Amino acid sequence: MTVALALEQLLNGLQLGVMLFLMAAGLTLIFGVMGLINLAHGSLYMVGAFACAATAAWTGSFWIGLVASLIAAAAAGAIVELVVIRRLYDRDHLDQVLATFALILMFSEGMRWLFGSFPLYLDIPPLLQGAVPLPGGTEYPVYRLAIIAAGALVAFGLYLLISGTRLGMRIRAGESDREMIGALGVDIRTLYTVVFALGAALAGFAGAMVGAIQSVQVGMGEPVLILAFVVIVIGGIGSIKGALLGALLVGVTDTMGRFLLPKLMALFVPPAQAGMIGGAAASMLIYIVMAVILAVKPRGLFPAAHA
Amino acid sequence: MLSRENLVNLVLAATLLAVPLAANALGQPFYVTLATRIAILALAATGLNLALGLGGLVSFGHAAFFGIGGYAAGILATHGFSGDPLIFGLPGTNQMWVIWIVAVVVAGLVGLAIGAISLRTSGVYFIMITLAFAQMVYYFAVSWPAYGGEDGLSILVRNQFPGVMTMRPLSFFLICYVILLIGIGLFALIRASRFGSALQAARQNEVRVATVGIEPYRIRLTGFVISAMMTGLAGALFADLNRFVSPSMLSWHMSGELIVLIILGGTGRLFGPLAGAALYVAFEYALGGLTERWQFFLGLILLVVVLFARGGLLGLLAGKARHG
Amino acid sequence: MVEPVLQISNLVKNFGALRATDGVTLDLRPGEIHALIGPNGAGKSTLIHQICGTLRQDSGSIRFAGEDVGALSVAGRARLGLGRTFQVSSLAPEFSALRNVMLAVQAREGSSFRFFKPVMRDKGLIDTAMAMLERVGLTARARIPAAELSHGERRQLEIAMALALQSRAFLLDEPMAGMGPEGSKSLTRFLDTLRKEAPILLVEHDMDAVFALADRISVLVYGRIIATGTVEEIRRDPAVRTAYLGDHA
Amino acid sequence: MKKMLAAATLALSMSTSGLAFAEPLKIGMITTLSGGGAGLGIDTRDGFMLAIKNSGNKDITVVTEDDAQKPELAVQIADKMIQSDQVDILTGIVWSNLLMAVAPSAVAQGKFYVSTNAAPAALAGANCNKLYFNAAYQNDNLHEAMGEYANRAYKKMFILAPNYPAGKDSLTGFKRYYKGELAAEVYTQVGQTDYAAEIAQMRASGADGIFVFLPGGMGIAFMKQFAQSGVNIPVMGPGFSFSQDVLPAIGDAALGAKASGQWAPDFDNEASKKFLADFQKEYNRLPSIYAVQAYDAAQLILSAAAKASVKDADAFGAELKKADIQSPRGNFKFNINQHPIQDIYLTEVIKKDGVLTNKTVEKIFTDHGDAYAKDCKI
Repeated sequence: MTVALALEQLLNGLQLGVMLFLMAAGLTLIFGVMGLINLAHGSLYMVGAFACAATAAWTGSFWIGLVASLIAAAAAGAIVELVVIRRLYDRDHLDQVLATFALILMFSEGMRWLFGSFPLYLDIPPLLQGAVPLPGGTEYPVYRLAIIAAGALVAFGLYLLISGTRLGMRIRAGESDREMIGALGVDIRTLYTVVFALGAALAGFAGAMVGAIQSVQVGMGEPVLILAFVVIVIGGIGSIKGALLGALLVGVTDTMGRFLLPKLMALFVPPAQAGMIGGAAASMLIYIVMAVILAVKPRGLFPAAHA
Repeated sequence: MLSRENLVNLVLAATLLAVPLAANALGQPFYVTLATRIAILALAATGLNLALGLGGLVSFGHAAFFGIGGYAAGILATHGFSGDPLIFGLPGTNQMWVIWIVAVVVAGLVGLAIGAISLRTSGVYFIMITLAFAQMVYYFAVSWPAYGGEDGLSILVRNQFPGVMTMRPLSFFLICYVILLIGIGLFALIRASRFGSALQAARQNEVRVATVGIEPYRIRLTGFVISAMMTGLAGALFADLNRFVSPSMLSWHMSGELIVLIILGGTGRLFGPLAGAALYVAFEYALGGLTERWQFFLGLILLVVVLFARGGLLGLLAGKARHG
Repeated sequence: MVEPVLQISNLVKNFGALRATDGVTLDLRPGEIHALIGPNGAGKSTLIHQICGTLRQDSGSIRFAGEDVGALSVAGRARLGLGRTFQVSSLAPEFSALRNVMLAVQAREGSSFRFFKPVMRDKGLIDTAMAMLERVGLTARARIPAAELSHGERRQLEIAMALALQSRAFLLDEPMAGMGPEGSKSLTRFLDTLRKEAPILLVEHDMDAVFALADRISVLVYGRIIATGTVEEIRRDPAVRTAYLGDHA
Repeated sequence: MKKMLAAATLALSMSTSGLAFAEPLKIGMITTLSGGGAGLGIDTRDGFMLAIKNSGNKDITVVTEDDAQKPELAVQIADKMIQSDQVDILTGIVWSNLLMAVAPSAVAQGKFYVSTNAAPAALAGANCNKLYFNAAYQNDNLHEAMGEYANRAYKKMFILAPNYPAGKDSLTGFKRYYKGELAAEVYTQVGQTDYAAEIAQMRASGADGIFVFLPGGMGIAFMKQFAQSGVNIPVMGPGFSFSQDVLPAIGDAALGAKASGQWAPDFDNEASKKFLADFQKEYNRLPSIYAVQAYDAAQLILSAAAKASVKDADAFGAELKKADIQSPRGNFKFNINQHPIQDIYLTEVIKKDGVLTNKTVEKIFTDHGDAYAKDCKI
């Protein structure tokens, strides 16, 4: 194993982490402000990817598609919030789980209704095609670097939004005391819709970005959703900082596990078996990490004040 | 004088028995199979209802126990068929009652391990950590080659029960039906017992329970383990019904479905899981025959139930739940 | 001298930079009512949490019934005989008053791991619980869910539960709060009889009740006990007057 | 001359299957029509129904239901079709794990199962059954072909598949024929969507060729990511990695990829041309390999039903086994384990009239069976 390979894998872990952060940030924001557990977040990711792919196919521009993904996901989020989600705030988590589980079924089948059963085509924009050299002599895809950059920008933007704007102030107020912001004279219903749409837009953005290097298909949001939940639970539900660190931890652990565990196994058993056992262990690794963290810190690494 | 809820319960139990008997007499064995499926899912959900309905423990990982029960049946039957020893030179078996004991014990042990860690957390964390444990078991089953991995494990001949022709749909249904009734009876007993009181009180007010000197953790862990055992038993029956077990029994969709059954029927209600399972299987069957888009309409129906029919089917038929 | 039932020594609890409990030493002797008073934010709740076990102290010790209970859980302390009521009453809301008390009775009997005998057919359990309800005057309301009881009735129910535990000490957190003048008076009379059962650590804002009941009073201000003594001693204590009673007088 | 003869026999076979059957025939099709894998199921159904429609036969009913890619649901539907709809033949399942849930118990109940795709090793060897036919291939075949092809051109291969039975069968099949050096043998998670870690290993491995078996969305994700990685090692895989259902979604990243297949749209035989034209006319898209397999499955059933009653299992099975059809694949007959013996070709992804499709390059195997048939005692 060379240093260059290790560096490349670290970047891969970082990129996966950044992508997970985009998902997890929305989830944790929605939980932090509204106390809502939203299983349908992965569906909004899917909406973003489909909107981007369809628009890009129609206009020929990935960038217009990217904008469309933000708009479509935010709109879908706002509609879902208005029609369904706002009836769930004062319900227990059980009802929320079930209602958003039902939404997953509807979204998946609905998208197939609209776009057909075959995966859609979405390619990387020309500007971000190809690879650049890395120190150590290997190359790295420009697009993955762009995802890392975009994720870092979003994280920074969220930080500015929450620490420096009126909306951010209301979000913080909502996180610490839900009754209080009502007393502050903030229209809480609008605030909730806006926050939900914001979280949805983040998910849609992630879906569009990732859709360009993955398969844009029905059900694409579910594996990511579960990983995003792992992230926010590790980070501490409701904490954006926790989501960021949790996402990076999960991204790097998962990538490094897939890379190193089979090699580790190969020291003990023949290569073919090492691949299988190592692969099996790698696929369970992040769940093991999560269980260990929660066993030691039952409310995650950065427990939010009220949750 | 029967209360309205007991009357509804009685009608439900009688219908579940009458429909397959009639279907069998009319030469429609498929409806017997469908009823068997309902009975088994109802048993699995009754198990979950112990943790979720009585204890307020929203486990999003009960598919793990369901699948473990299923694999207990599949693995024992495979070894019983091939004659290869299992572990420590122990043979496999095709005797259902042995399989049931193994399924219950293994599911209970895994439940103890998962519960011991998960119950340190609460609320959303509990939901998510149980999900994570189930995913762990799921990925293990998918990638472990010995018992079929993703392809699953076929049980070539349905396992045996002394004095019963288990291959006949009606006979197997009756086995499942009796076990379901025992399961529901056990649920009723536990709910009314001292343990049940403590478990329900821990859901309503954890601090209160601790303040009278009962450790909520131990009560919940015990409840969780019993719940896992019952769901595990249902898993073993499910494997025998399908004569097949695969990781999809362990998937998070399965966990979600078990929760759906409970809410559809009425959370914490004695016959809620049965009502929910009957409704769910009926929807699935009827919609699946009507349209390719059945999952969309299933989602829609679930959503309407959660938003507008709180208390589920039993809430609708028998009114609000009462506690003594 | 008789050994105190509850002995708290040099208890310290910090929240970040804030020292919420600052070297508190306090005891509760057999047969007495010891009142703990102090202005809002003095750290009374934090102290109660540490005595009950919901919070762990940073340093110092808590001995109860002859044992060091500093590391025990809430339930563990309750099993030793620490009976408690809450500032905002804490009950199993869906259960009837009777079943709430029955829960306490079964806990005292140490038998919550019985799975098959229905509690509502357990005559011993019901009779004991009914006796407790009778003592607090709730017999007629036994079958009403706790959530539907009035504020005062919930208070009484909590006391019935503490009684059912056959507590060796009662820790009553503002029992008078929210009670009307009539309710306060009858509760005061009741607590006066309760001291025969076991000593009471009474945290209370209602000074009339405190002065009527307490054998001793401790005053907590900014996490410290600034004075402990009889009613008369406390009334005269200049530090108390400036720090606390001055606000009211 | 030869072509004309083929056309004539085709016409003949069409007309025989157009005749009324001795006995009405009821077929149950269980396939995936919802969720992420629906594309394959839809092609399966459409290919199958095309053959039924072309036959013009009125004595045949096909009931179709969606399994949502869930084994439990597939079992329930199978039970219903057998017990309630009283079908004679089951078909249509795409995935090995669903097939394993349905087929063994269906044949145990005396029903025929004709597989349109899934072909796990477990049903091809000692556990073969005289009521179970596979019209597609045996799972290992296409991988074996790539192993054979890799021998000709490459010395050090990096091979990769998902960590599940079909993935293991795949790499086992590849290694059965590939004699060169292995740079690495990697198993990925089922449903994995990001292959950066694996691509990095490929780059560092010093391999001169890469074989991947990643069906559906996994393959789409891999190919797109691989194209961006700057790694210049030829990629090859079994046909379904670059079949018509996924090619549009992969896009130009697939260009030049080599694959093995028993059929490609450019096959130069009458049956293939007719099939291609009919399919495009009926559904307005290019058929995938799944559609061809299902089309042949339907042809096989029609050919047998024209000569024997399905109620007479021995006779019907014997007719099925004759494989008296004109397959778009060309040569087609059944092995003793009732899996195909057929030619397997090397194909390459090209762009034709702006549409990505597969072009035949060369023949890798002639009359290729499978490694398990010798264990089958029928």
